[in-house]
Amino acid sequence: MTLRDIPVLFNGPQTLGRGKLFWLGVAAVIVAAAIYPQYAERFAISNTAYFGVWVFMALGLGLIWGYGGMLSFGQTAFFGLAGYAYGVIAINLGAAHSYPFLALICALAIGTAFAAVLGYFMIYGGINGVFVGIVTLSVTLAFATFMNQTAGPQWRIGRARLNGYNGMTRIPSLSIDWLDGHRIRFEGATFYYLVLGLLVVTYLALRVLVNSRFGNVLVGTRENPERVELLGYDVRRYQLGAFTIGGFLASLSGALYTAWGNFIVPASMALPAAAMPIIWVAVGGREDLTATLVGSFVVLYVFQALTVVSQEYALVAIGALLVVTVLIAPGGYVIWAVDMASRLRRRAGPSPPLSDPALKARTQRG
Amino acid sequence: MSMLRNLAIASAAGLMLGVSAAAALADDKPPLKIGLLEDHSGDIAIFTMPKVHGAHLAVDEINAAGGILGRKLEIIEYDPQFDNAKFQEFARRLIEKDGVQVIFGAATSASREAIRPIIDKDNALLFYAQQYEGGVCDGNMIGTGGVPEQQFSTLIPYMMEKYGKKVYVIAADYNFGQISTEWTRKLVTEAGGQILGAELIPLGVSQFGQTIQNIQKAKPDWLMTLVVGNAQSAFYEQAAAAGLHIPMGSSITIGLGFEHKRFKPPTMQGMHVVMNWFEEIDRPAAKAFVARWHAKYPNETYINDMGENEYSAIYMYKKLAEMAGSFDLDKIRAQIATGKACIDAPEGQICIDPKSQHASHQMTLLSVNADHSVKVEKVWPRVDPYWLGQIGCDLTKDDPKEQYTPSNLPSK
Amino acid sequence: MAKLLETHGLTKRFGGVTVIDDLNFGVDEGTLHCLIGPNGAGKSTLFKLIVGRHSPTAGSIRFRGRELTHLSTAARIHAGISIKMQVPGIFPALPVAQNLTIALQHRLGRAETRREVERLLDFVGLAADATKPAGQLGHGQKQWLEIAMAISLRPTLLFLDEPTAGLSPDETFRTGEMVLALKRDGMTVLVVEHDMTFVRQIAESVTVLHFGRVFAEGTIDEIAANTAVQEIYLGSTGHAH
Amino acid sequence: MTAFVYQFLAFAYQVADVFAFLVLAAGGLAIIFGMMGIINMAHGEFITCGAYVTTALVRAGLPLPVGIVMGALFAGVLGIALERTIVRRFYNRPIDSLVVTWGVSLIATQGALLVLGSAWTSVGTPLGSIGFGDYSFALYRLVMLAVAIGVLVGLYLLFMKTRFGVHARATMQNPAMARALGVPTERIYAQTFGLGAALAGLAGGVYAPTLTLSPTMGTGFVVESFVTVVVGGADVLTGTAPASAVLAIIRAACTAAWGQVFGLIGLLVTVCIVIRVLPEGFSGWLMRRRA
Repeated sequence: MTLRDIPVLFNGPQTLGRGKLFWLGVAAVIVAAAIYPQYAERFAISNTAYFGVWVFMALGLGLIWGYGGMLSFGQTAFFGLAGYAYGVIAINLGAAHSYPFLALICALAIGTAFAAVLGYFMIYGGINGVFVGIVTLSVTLAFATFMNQTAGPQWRIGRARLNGYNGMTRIPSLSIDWLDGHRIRFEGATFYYLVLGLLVVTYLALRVLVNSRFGNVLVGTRENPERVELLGYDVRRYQLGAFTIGGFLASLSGALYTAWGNFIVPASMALPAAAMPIIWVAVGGREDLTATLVGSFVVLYVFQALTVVSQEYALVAIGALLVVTVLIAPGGYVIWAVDMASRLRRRAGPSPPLSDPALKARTQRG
Repeated sequence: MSMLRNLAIASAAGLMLGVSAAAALADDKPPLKIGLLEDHSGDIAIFTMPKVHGAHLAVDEINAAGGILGRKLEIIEYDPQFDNAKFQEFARRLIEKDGVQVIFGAATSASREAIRPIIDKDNALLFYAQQYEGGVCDGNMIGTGGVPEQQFSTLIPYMMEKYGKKVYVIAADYNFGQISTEWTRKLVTEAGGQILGAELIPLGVSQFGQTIQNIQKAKPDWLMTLVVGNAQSAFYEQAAAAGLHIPMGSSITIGLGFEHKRFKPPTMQGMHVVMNWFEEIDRPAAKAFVARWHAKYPNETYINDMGENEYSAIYMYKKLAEMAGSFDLDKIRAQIATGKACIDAPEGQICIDPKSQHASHQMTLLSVNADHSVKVEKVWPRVDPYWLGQIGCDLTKDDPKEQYTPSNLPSK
Repeated sequence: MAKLLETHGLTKRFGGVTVIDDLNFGVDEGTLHCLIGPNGAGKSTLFKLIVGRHSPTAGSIRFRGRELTHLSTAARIHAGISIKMQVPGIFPALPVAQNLTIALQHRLGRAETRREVERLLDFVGLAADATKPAGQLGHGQKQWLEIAMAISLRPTLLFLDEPTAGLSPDETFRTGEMVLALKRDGMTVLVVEHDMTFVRQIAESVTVLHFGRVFAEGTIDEIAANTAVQEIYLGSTGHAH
Repeated sequence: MTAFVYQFLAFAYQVADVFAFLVLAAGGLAIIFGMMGIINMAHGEFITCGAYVTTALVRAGLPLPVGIVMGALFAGVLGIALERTIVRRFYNRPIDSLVVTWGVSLIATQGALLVLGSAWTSVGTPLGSIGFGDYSFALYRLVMLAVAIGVLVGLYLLFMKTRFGVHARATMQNPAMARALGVPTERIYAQTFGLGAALAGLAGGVYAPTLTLSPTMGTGFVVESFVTVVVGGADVLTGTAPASAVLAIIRAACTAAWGQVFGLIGLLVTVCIVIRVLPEGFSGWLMRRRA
């Protein structure tokens, strides 16, 4: 491997956007995001970090659904499990030293392990298509139903009361003891930077992943699992891999959400919550990481803005937005917008760097 | 789409209009922003909309009379859509972006628990105008709804005396239902009664065939119903249709869910409820309040206790600020500590208990007749929220910011 | 000499229907063998049994003397079998070149993969369409792309299930040339085919399958002259090519 | 001995009650999913719609059965309108159809709250009750069971004995072939969607007297109906009916033994197990046995 090979790792047919212009844009966005807290008010910083927290789950679903072709309707099960795990462990260990950070790691391990087990049960059990959605939805609903009734004092793990429908509160924020004994508490702008850093790393890592051999086989599986198998790949292993990574990312969202709000409730695993990631990803664009990332972020922002502006009309407006988006931009509005832009530019001048036939195929398919 | 846009524009314009009207009224001082965080949509919106109306009615009246300490009030409100994450989102927004120091809001215990840490962290003030399971000992919260000692320790002895000692309980399977069941069990056994069965039902369940059979099998003297939400209230219809004629007691029907207005008579016959407010309360101040309300909101089916509690909460805030001569939380709490923070609410006089920061209430026991008219069986002129103080919560000395239950008492 | 592939007493029943019935059949190494038979003779089922999409009700399949029956599909592919299915099995949303990359990447490095993709695209005449989504190719081109994917594995034994279905006569001829070229390179090829013109173009030996059994075997001329075969297949179905 | 008989009767009644609920709740969803591959997230809103129309008509003075039929018809017409305007664009895109119908459901629920207001008085359950030993049962629940069985019989006749049924089954098995044979597949899709919506409306109408009316009431049916459709598989007749029966027994038994929570959890666990063992549901399994 030489230095010149590195761009190859991040670019490929599985991701839109390549070339200097695109990467300069990415760098500009990261720089802008990094200096944003210097200029924004406190609420805007924490609100942006809050949106960012959900994007991990969206990216995970994008990997499972957009790239792997399996619609998981139950990412919230991993979200919730990791959230509860973080809560239980952090409350038991206390906020001293780097304990909350340790709790985060354990929560991720628990959420991911559960995703791996559930994925194994489904994928090696021959469940596919829409039934993956139904099983995952059933799991998250059963989990939510169960947690709802844990209000009683007998539902206690160590010092942590599960506390039923009302959820667990007063969960310690994330913090870590640095080597020199300096204590970093991830709140406000610090939490923002943590989320930003993790998002950048996750985005780049997923780009490498989907453009790797693994990603090639995964999209092949989405397109034609039989063919992939006849090329000598064990399809199930790749699907399980994607499902587990998606579960890991949902767990990351869940644990970070819990650490941010010091709070987790069963409702975060119930039906409306479970539908949300699908909406973000479907509306933003599922077959491309950048589209999922940008799309989810914008959808989260727009939904909140609509709720603030239109109060009780918000849900009507959100519903209409979904219908319209799916009608005119079935592949997601980000991919649609990129395609429109490139079509306009093609009319105006030489062929643009972003447009390619594969993109067109994506926007035309459902 | 254009209709939607019009809707959006219209509502945005309405919002602006309200703001500018309020601004025009204010003379020299800027208006005081207060946050309102109640569900306008979602499963319980039909019960929480009266809270929104009550808050607006109170603010309109107060502004028309010159505001608080010479400042008009301006409501900043968001619709959290029955979603706890949105409650948090908007509580932060209200405090951090809109700069409010006092929030009126949250209906379910879950939404209250979701925003309480945020309120505490920013040292803001939450008025929780909600009948609930009780037990929150938090200096940043003032509770103006009924609590179990006010509702159960009045209702249960009455029912046991009148109907008998064998009780069956059905309750929503979450914190409110479970803690209320704990209370019922405690009070019934203390009075020498017997709980024949306590059935917990998941939220959202609407089919009660098996439950009705279980009750028939147990043959209780009366039934305590603590079912919650739209789906679960179908119990009453199904029980009546199955011919389960049994006296019932509850802390949340009629006054909160106005089931006597929503079901066809005689479904709710034999229901007994203790609450601090019913629209039917016969008292001049209450009658005048009901008339003012219906003049402003002619389509309101029923002014439930949530609506009246929210209305009173805003007046209580006015009283406290005026006593303190300031909107500062510490000064307000100093006034609460005097034990003299009382107002004449539509229901009667209410005072804030210094130890628990919950309101005392005049409690009324109603029973429902076959034609769904109601009958006042008994009135307790003043019941204090004594339980928290009794178990050791004293907010004048210490602020644990905890929620206690009969099975989770403060460690001494 | 042992056969490259042989079946012994192979049987497959679906419910009450016997599709493959005590079949004994073999393919010699280095030959180009055609399998023909009327609709419902069990040709596609046989393929699916061999690659492990179905498991047999009874009997065995041996490849290079090794029992296949209990291996996974992937393991059979690794053992040196490759297949092109009847319906073009491509990745429609992915670019043509990437279709082949997926096929090649598990045995080659990045640079070699790229070179091999180019070579294969040249071989099947799709070099100009490398960046097109495969779904936008013509029907014949899709068949060729899948053939390219199948041979990219460098199999010892290549199965082609109706490679000319739906192709024009010209495309059919070009397909025949490709198959002959593969055979010249030393690949053993087993073709299921309806089109007798195509069979005449390529085949050395032919097996006729009927009701899940071997009905006749021989060179194309012998089979063509076999009146019993004509009756069950050529004559009665009206496929007189 | 009589106590045992009463116990048994009581249990049978519970099973029948849950069975009726599942058949009525799931019928409309199953037809739309089975025939068209569309997951209709607005299913619950059609139920709500039927309930509101029925209640409004009964309060206007019409008899309940007329109100129920009108409620079903109204929901059916709305269903056809939705199919013609939006859903027809999504036949090859099941997941997008899920998103789009979810959007419609959001608009419908909140729109209903804004337009219809919050609290409606329900019309009350007719027919009174009947007693056995300690127990008494609402007679109307038996009417529900009769309606559920009537729906199954009606669907059987519709799909097996009518021209629409033949066309519909042909369209379901192979749309392209059906079109080539002159079946008006477009119209069949619209009618099927309308039928599914009308069945949902019927469920809403039948249950309206026993429930509290609210714009979100349809959501109370959704989980159970999805579960039934999944366990049943694509075909209403060979799937929904047996699935409802099996699930009714499981739920009634779990509820009787351990309470409502485990009734619900038992249902969800059953789904996971059934999908694992019978990936195509009961109907797929029956088909294969028949093949």
